[in-house]
Order: sequence, then C-alpha cells, then structure tokens
Amino acid sequence: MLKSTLDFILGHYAYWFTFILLVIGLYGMMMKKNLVQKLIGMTIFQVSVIIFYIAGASKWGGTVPVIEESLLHAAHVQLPDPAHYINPLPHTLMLTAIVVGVATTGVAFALVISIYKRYKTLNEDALLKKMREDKNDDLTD
Amino acid sequence: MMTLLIDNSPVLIPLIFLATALLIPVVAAKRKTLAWPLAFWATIAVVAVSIFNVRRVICDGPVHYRLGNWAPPIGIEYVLDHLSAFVILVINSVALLVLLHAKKVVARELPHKRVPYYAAVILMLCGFNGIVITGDLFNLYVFLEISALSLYGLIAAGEKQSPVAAFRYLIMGTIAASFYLLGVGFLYMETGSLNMADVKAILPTVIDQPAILVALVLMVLGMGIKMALFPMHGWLPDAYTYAPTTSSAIIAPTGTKVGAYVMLRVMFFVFGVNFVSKTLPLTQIISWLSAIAIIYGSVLAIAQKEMKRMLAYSSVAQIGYIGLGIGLANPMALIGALFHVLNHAFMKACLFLVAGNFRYKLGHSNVSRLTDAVRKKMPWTMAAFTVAALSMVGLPPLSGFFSKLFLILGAYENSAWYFIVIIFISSLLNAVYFFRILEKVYMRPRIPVPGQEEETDVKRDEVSASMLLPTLILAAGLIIFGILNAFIVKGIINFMIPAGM
Amino acid sequence: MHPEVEVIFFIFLIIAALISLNVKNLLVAVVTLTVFSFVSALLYVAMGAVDVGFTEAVVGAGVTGVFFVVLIFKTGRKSAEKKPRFQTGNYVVLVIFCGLLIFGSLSLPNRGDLQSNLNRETSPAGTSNAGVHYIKHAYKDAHTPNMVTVTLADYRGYDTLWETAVIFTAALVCFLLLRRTRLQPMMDPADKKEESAAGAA
Amino acid sequence: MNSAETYTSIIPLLAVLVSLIAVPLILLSSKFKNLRESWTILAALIKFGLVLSLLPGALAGKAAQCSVLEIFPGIDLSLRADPFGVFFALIASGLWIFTSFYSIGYVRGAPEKKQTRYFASFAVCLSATIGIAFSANLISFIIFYEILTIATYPLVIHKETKKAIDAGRKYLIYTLTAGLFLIAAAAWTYQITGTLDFKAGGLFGSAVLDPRDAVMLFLLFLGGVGVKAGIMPLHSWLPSAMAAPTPVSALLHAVAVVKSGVFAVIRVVGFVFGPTMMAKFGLDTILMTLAGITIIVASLIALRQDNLKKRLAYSTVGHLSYIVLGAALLTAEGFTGGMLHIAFHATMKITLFFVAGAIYINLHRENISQLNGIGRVMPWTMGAFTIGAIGLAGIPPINGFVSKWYLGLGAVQADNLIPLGILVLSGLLNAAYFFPIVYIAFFKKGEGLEGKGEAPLLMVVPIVITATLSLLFGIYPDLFFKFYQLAVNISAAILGGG
Repeated sequence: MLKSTLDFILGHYAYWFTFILLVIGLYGMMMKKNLVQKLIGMTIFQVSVIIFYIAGASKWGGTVPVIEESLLHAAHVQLPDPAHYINPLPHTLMLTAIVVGVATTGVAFALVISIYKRYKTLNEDALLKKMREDKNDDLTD
Repeated sequence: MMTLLIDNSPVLIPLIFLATALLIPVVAAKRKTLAWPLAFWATIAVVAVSIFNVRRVICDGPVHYRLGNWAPPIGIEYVLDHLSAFVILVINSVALLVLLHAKKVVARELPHKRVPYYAAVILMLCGFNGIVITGDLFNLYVFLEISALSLYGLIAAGEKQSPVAAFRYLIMGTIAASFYLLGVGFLYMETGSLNMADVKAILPTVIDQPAILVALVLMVLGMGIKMALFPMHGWLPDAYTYAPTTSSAIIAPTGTKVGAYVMLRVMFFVFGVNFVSKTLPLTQIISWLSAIAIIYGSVLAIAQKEMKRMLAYSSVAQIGYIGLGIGLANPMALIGALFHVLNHAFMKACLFLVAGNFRYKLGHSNVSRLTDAVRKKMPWTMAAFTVAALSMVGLPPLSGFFSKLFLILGAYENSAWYFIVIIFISSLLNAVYFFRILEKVYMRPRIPVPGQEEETDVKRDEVSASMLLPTLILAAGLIIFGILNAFIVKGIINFMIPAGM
Repeated sequence: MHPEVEVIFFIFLIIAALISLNVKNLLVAVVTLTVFSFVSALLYVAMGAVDVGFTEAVVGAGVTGVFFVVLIFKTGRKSAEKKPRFQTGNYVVLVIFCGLLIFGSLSLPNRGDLQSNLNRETSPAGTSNAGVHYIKHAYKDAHTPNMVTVTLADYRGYDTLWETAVIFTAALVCFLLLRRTRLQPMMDPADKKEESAAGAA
Repeated sequence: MNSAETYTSIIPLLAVLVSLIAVPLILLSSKFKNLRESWTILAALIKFGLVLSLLPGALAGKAAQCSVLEIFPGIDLSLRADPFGVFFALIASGLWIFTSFYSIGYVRGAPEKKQTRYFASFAVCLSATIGIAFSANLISFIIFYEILTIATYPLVIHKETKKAIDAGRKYLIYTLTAGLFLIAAAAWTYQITGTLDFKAGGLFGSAVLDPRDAVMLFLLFLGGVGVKAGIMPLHSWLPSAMAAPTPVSALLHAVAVVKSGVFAVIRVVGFVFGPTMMAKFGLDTILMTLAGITIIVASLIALRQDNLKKRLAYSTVGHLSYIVLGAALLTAEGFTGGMLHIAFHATMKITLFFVAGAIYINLHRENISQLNGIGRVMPWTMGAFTIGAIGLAGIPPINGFVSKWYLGLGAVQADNLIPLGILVLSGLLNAAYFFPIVYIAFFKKGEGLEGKGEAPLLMVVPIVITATLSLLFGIYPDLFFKFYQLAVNISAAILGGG
C-alpha cells in the first residue's frame, strides 16, 4: 500500500510542479497589465507545457534516446530494447514546440514595438483608454 | 506526371500554398505588382485541386494519404474525407473571391506592404488547409500556429489601433493553442498515439479516466477561443474592426470556421458522439453557450454604428448557430451547422466586401452616414448587400433560411424548444439591424440634415468589375445554395454525420 | 530519472517565474526569465531530453533573452503598474484550472510505467506504438544513432517542414509589421479632390 | 375525390413565373412608361389565361402537379393546382388585371414617384400569391409566403413618408415574426409526420399527437397564418398599412396578402390538421372564439373611424374572420361559405378600395365627413360603392349575401347558434358603418365640388366592372368560373378525407 502510494507520488509529482508553473504563467498572461510582463508570462506558460511532455516521456533507468556506440553493431542484428531508452517522440514534438514558441514571441515583440511607437505606453488599461479616444472611433450610438 | 498529381492531391494544397508563400518575397521583391498575381493564381490552382478532391471523395470515398510512406501511427497521415474536403473547398473558394476583390483594395490601403501582406495571406490559408486536412493531432498544432501567426500580422497591418487588437488576440490565441497542446499531451499519455483514427480506436479502453475528460475539456476550450465562442469571443470585435479591409473580409469567413471544424473533428471523430453528448454534458454546455452567443452578438450588433464592427458582432452570433448545431449533437442539427459553415462563409465575405466597397468609394463604412445616394451611386453593391442581409435574416429561398430550418428541426429532435425561441429572437434582431441599413439606403432621408445639401443628382459611381464581381458572385452563391441545398446536403453533408449520432 | 535533482530544479523554476513576473524593473525580470529558461533546459537534460535541452538553451534562453533585452531598450524599463486590484474572479479561474489539471493527472500512468499505453509496444486496439517503434527501428531505418533526429527528419519529417514554415511566417509577419508605412485611407484620391472642390465652392 | 387525381403539367409553374419574368422587363423599360405598363397588363392577362386553363381540370377533381426541384432533402419545391388552389389563383389573377388598369390611372393621376419599383414589386407579389395558391407542401408554401412578405414591403412604404415608414416597420415586425412561427410549426409537423404535403382531410394520418402538443402546434400555425389573416389580436398592422397607395391597399389588403392569410387558415384547418383532428382536440373552438371576437370588435372599431380607408381596413379585418369562422365550423356548408366569401369579399372590397382611391385622386379627400354630396359628382363611382356596401352588409342580391347564407347554413349544420348570432349582428354593424356613407354621398349637399366630375376613365371602368361582378355573382354564383361548384367540391374533399 505504502509502496504503491509512494510510486504514485514519484510517478506524478513532476506533473504537479508543472501545473503550478502553468498557473503562474497563465496568471502573468491574464492579470499583468504591462505587455512585456504578459509576454514573460507567456514564455513561462509555453515552457511548462514543454516540461509536461518531457516529464511524461522519461522512464526509470531509461537513457537518452541515442543508441550507444558499443551497441551500434548489435543494433543491426538485434532491435534495441524499448525499456532501455526514453521515448523519443515527445522530444521531437517539443523541439518543434520550442521553435513555434519562439516564433510566437518574435511576432509578439514586433507587435509590442509597433504598439509602443503609436501609443508610447505598454500598459493595457492605458492602451484601451487611448484606443477608444481615437477620433475616428465613434463606433456605437 | 498527371497520375503523380492525382495521387498526391491531398497534400498538394498546403504545398502549393507554401511554395507560393516562399516565392512571393523572392519574385516580387523587385516588382511589387507581381505579388497579387502569384497569390491569386496559386489560389485558383488550389481551388481546382479542392474541387477535384471533393469529386474524388464523393466518387471513391475517403482518402488516407501517408506522408513519407509510414503507416499511420508511425508517420503522419492526411485524411481527405467528406468533411475535410468540403471545408477546404469552402475556405479556398471564399478566399479566392476575396483575393480577387483585394487587388485594388490592398494596392490602395497598403501600397508598400503588398509583398509581405500577400505572402501572409497565403500562409494563413496554408495553415487553415493544413489544419483541416491533417489526421495527426500534433501536426494540427503546427498548422494552427502557422495560421495564427499570419493572422496576427494580417490584423496588425490595419488602422492605428490594430496592433493592440492583434496583441490581445495573440495572448488569447497562444492560450488557446497551448490548451490544445496540453490536451493533446494528456491524450497522448493515456493512449500513446497522436493519430486521430488510432486515438479513436484506443480511447474506448481508457475512456473512463479523468485524464481523457480533462484532455477533452482543454481541447474544446482551446478551440472555443479560436472560434470565438461566447464567452471567449473577446478578441474578435476589435480584431475585425481595426484590421485592413481585406484582412477582415478573408478572416471572418474562414478563421472561425476552422476553429469550429477542429472542435467538431475532435469531439465527434476522436472522442466519439456517445462520450461527448451522453457520458458528459459537454454538448449541452456548448449549446447553451452558443444560445447566449446568438442573443448577445445580435443585440450588440444593433448598437454598432461602424459596419465592420456590426458585422464582427454578428459573427459572434452566427458562430453561435454553428456551435448550437454542434451542441445539439443530432444529425439534423449537425447538417444545419455544416450548411451554416458554408452559408456564413459566403454571407460574411459578401457583407465585408460590401463594407470594403463603401470604404473604397465613400471613404467610410459608417452606418449612420449612409443615405439613399449610396444606392444611386452603387446599385449593384447594394443589391448584393440586400441579398446577403435577407439571407442573414433567414428568408427563403436564400440559404440562410435553410440552415436555420435544419437547426430548428435538430432542436425539435432534442425537444429543445427554447433554442427555437432563441433562433427566432435572433432572426428578428438580425432583421432590425439589417433593415435599418436597407431603410436608410433605399429611402429618401426623412429629415434633411442641415448643412448637408440634398444630393439631387448623384451619378452612378460603382466600384470596378474586379471588386464588384466577387461581391456579386458571393451574393448569387447564397441564392444558389438556398435553392440547391438538398443537393448539397444529400451529395456531401449527409456523409459527414459521425458514427453513433 | 533523478527525483531529487528534478525537485530542486522545479522549486528553482517556480521561484524564478514568480520573481520574473513580479519585479518592477523589467530588465531584472528579463534576466530572471533567462535564468528560468536555462534551468528549464537543465531540467530537460535531467529528464533525458538532451536535444530539447540544447535547443531550449540556445533558442529559448539565448535568442529570446536577447530579444527581450532589445525590446526593453526600445520601449521602457519600468513596468508602471499601479497596485492592481485583487481580481477574485481571475484567481478563481486559475484555481479551477489548476484543480482540473491535477484531477486529470491523477489517472495518468506513473511516469516510466512500461505497461502504460504510452510505452507498450502495441496498443489495446492492436496498432503499434509510434514511440516504441522509433526506438526499435530508428537505427535500422535510417542508420543514425540519435532516434530524435531520425524521428524529426524522417518519421515525422512533415512536422519539421511546417516548423520551418512557422519560422518563415514569423519572419514575414515581423517584416510586415515593422515597415514604417501605415494603412492608407481608402478613399479614391480623385473622389477626394472632387469633394474638397465641392466644399470650397 | 378523396385524394385528387394528379397529372403532370407545367402550367402551374408558368402561372407563377409569368409575372416574375415580367419583373426584369419592367425594370428594363423604366424609361418608357407605356411599354412598362404594357408588360404588366400582358403578364396579368397571360397569368389569368393560364390559371383559367386549369379550371376544367379542377372542376373534374384533377390536380395539375409540377415538381420543380428538391428544395429540402426529401421535399420538393412542388406546385400542385388542386381545386382549392385554382379557386384562389383565379380570384387573385383575375383581380390583378383590374388592379393593373386602375393602378396605371392612379399612379399617373397622383403622380407617384418610383413607379417602376411599384410595378415591379406588384408583379413579384402576384407571383408569390399564385405560388401560395399552388404550393403542394408547407415548405413551398413558406417560401412563397415569405417572398410575398418582402415584396409587399416596398409597396407599403411606397410614399416614404414617416407614417409610411413606420407602417412598413410594423408590417415587417408582424409578418416576419409570423413567418418564424410558421417555420417552427412546419418543422414540428415534419418532426412528427415526416411529410409536409398538403392533403385534403389532414396530413397527420395515423400520427399520434399529445393533446397539449396539438394545441401548441395549432397555436403556432395560427400565429403564422393569423397575422396575414388579420385575426385579432394580430391584426393591428393592417390599418396602419393603409398608408400605402390605394391600389396597393386594394389588391394586397383586400385580395393578395390578407386572402393569402385566410387561404392559409383553410389550408391549415382542412389540409394539415383536418376536420377530425380539429374536432378531437377542440381546436375548432379556439378558432371560432377568436374569429367571433374579431368580427364583432373589428366592426365596432370600424364604426368609429372617420378615415375612409381605415374604416374599410377594419371592415376587412372583420370580414376575413367570416372566412375563418366558416372554416372553424367544420361543416360542408361552412367551408363552402368561407371559400365563397374569399372570392366574393374580394370583388366587393376591391370595389370599395377603388372608390376610396378614386375619391382621393379626384378630390383629395380621405375622410368620411368630407364626402357630403359627392355622389352627385361621381355617380358611377358612388353607385359602385353602394353595391359593395349592400353586399358587405349581406343583403341580396349582391354576392355577399350568398356567402353569408352558406355560412349561416354551416352554423345551423354544426348545430351551433352562436356563430349565427354573430353573423346577424355583424351584418347590422356593417350596415351601420357603410350606409351613412352612401346616405351623405347622395343626399347631403356638398361643398367645393363645383366643376368636378368623375375620376379618370382608367379608374372608373375597373370600379364599375368589379361592382357589376359583385352583382352578377350575387344573382348567379356559378357564373363564369363556377366558384360555387368548386367550393362545394373542395369542402366535400376536406370532409371526405377526414
């Protein structure tokens, strides 16, 4: 009983830490008013999603998914043992996800710069106020 | 050569777009005028392929295309079934018409940015098509980001306020995409697969796990944001209002539909009808949210003066119709939702093009400043507007009527009379905000405005053919789809009903 | 897996994230964020994802960090944030979100459980598991010892293709946004002339 | 003739399309007035001829059917000229000819602006009306019904005054809402039965219906068709819509729109629910109560109107409910009387509206208190008015008497004396609000009438003809078109099929 509980905690604690990070990131995106801080929150958020995948891929006693030099010849005749290597698929996915995340951040930077050029502020509340004040903005009756 | 093209027709669409997007900056760097023809002809090619694909699916049934020749769970698979072929054709044909209209608009609005602008449009379409055609959950995420990034750019190229709107959309969009990715993560850890069909096959063995539920909720939330389902629509009105004319005209009909498509695909084709509507009350929640969206969007649309903003809120309402059809989860309602995907794409594109024509000739698209001079100036534009408006109100034999009829039948099937009431109220609200414009334009001003002398002889000053033609084709489409709805429904939409519904 | 190392890294990450979000000086925030990225890279390595760790260190921490610094120099260093109101609604949403995730995680298989669907050779539906397939066949299929590379370049090569497209898109959009010119008014110049002439008369 | 024998024919479709084809021709020849008007006249004549050619078949109990295309999965856009449809189409298309001539006189005399739009909308309206008459199922019916709504709107707001625009809005709100009710009702019916084809005696067949659902469904239908039929409390758009030019009021509010409404009521009662179901769930009582109240209240309101067109409008509201009442009786004579009243009320009321228009064009007078002595100036016009008034009061030898007689017989047949009482009372009230007009027109001395004569010939001739028709039908109801024969056949079919 105790062992299974311990196993369960050992098998899940990484997820829970990840979720805390996720919530911190989401908090930054939702509640911070400064656009740069929002982006910091976004970065944290994206990193935590990546951690989630990587954590799920790992195995007890598994090694990095690269076949050791010494086993290379054997690999021709005998297929590698799956239990011995960490699942490479999530790693591949996350390589893509990192790049996608950085691309998003890049676009966000471009947006922030053009916002700053136009409004000279990065505070969301101030921005919304200024947006509504713009002269051609008589939108509602 | 021909057989090669035919065999690879599913993958051809994203690849043509990608190649074009790469070509545009290279070829058009020196001669900016080349950007539009490249984009336009690529879209024509894609529409041709889409038509061929629809034909292929109708004749031969669904096509599973293996990329790199790896069998599905190992490699990535593209699936061309009735649903994806249909949605792709809708997206691309609307995009083609809007692009035809765009030539003059973009040349005037964004003369120095034409090259990156058209490349971004093409990339966005590439992303949309990829989302629809892929059969792999992670591949979908990548396409989602391609389309999202280009969307941010297309919106932010607009008026002074547009980058702020785009930034807010970016934050929401990233949350949405990350939710989706997180959901895929949960699903992957439970099933060990990323292929939609494979996941569907494995799911019954683990369906009672909370992780599956959470995966579903996360994915639906993410797509709810992307399709601007109430109350996650906050990004939409500003984005559509401040974006350049062509951007809103091309995003409004296509973008949210893709979100709706993914939601539908994930819910009914991955998790299964039984799970989402019987085991969980998820579809009920979606239908109620959609019902609120329908009323909320229609009411706010009435309060708007600026036509683009009015159309944006009306989009929120119309997405509600699609959501309602998904949420009712029975064949009739789903047919209604899918038929409305087609209708709404054409209606919204037409209306946004009309707004563009107004801006082009009048310099504004402010509803309160329209007079009967507009009709004399632009009779054909107004005719298109009238058709689209009547279709939005839902008058037969225009297509908007039939999607509503299907939805009503679907609501009866679930004995959900309250949704019928909601559809009615929204039809009347639609009538209010469209007839308000029609009245203004087709009648003399009731009280002469002081200082603004009566324009007694207004000359006809219609927009040029390249702008008028797509507007009229879209309007004609509404009449044709209305009259031929039975053929469309029986020919293709009927085959999209998922198993178990 | 080394739980003790991972826990330390995690705690470090949480602290870094909180600091980075809550300091007033944005430059400090960005430096902390870079630290956060590096630590996360280390965490990936600790979890056995060497390639991901390298990429994160270079792209995540390096490139993003530099971008952030440039951005701050171009805009402003201080976050002029007033004392925010305590937004109960938002906190409730966050708590619900966290609760939902934890609830979902309870049924996830233990990490490294070889019997879970994630690591089994064939799924309950009888299809083969992609991850396991890659481990077993990567070298045979592609003669490259690194399975991640093989997956990236071969099995799931189309992900990588579109990943490049994402970068291209981002570059293009930045180009689109950062050009000086703004949206031009749509009114026909000829029409406008006419209108002003009418106004003058 | 339980289920009318059907033969394929393209004539119903042609009859609908004729005036639709005329629309682009009218629009194209907007610069040449005479050419434009001749299109209208030509279309009206051809249309009437086509409908007339269907009459022999209808009398023999055959129905010409023409399926155009599948408009909804499993349901065709289908036109079927059954006897009842032919009956209604005959009235509408026949009176369109007179109205066309009269309109030409009216709009040129006024003179109205935007005449092209006027004639084009008119033609669309007629297409829709014939479409309503020939619709073989509810979906086709709804389509034409909504087209009629939209095509009438430009006519209602034709004058573009504030009053007209407000009336137009009111009209749209009422009719669009009604359209939605009808859609809901049709969808529900489809849900229950899987078919929407009209069938004499009811289309529900063996479908089992919960009593509460039956009442709900019936009320939905009634909400849908009751607005155009002017059943109280859904009538109030009708008097407001009198802001339209008089020929519009005449044709649309005495013939096309409101008659489409009562036509639809009979369709619903006789061809959707059927007499058996109506009686089983007590739906006839609901209908009869509403109709009875409408007849009395509308007549009382009419008494107090000084504006001639308003008085006519309320009189219309009352008379429409005669027809509804006839249907609600669920007896052969009742149906016959109701149907005859569709035809006969049309000839009488159109005469009265024509007269009102002629007075307006000629003397620019709209109020009854200003009509002193005009009978001496416009003897033909006011003579026609007298005939109409006598008929509406139900006095022989005008045709109004005939239909009312059968309504009365129907009430007796149903063994229900309350409707009979209502009919008698309403006859008295009719006399009370029409005869004073006749009296002051002929026997009081008027002012400012020096040098005035009859209205233009294009207006007087249609007036005289419609009045003569009312008289002739009163003497011999089966004249020309065998309205009586048709009506009897149809009621037999409805009751026999149930």
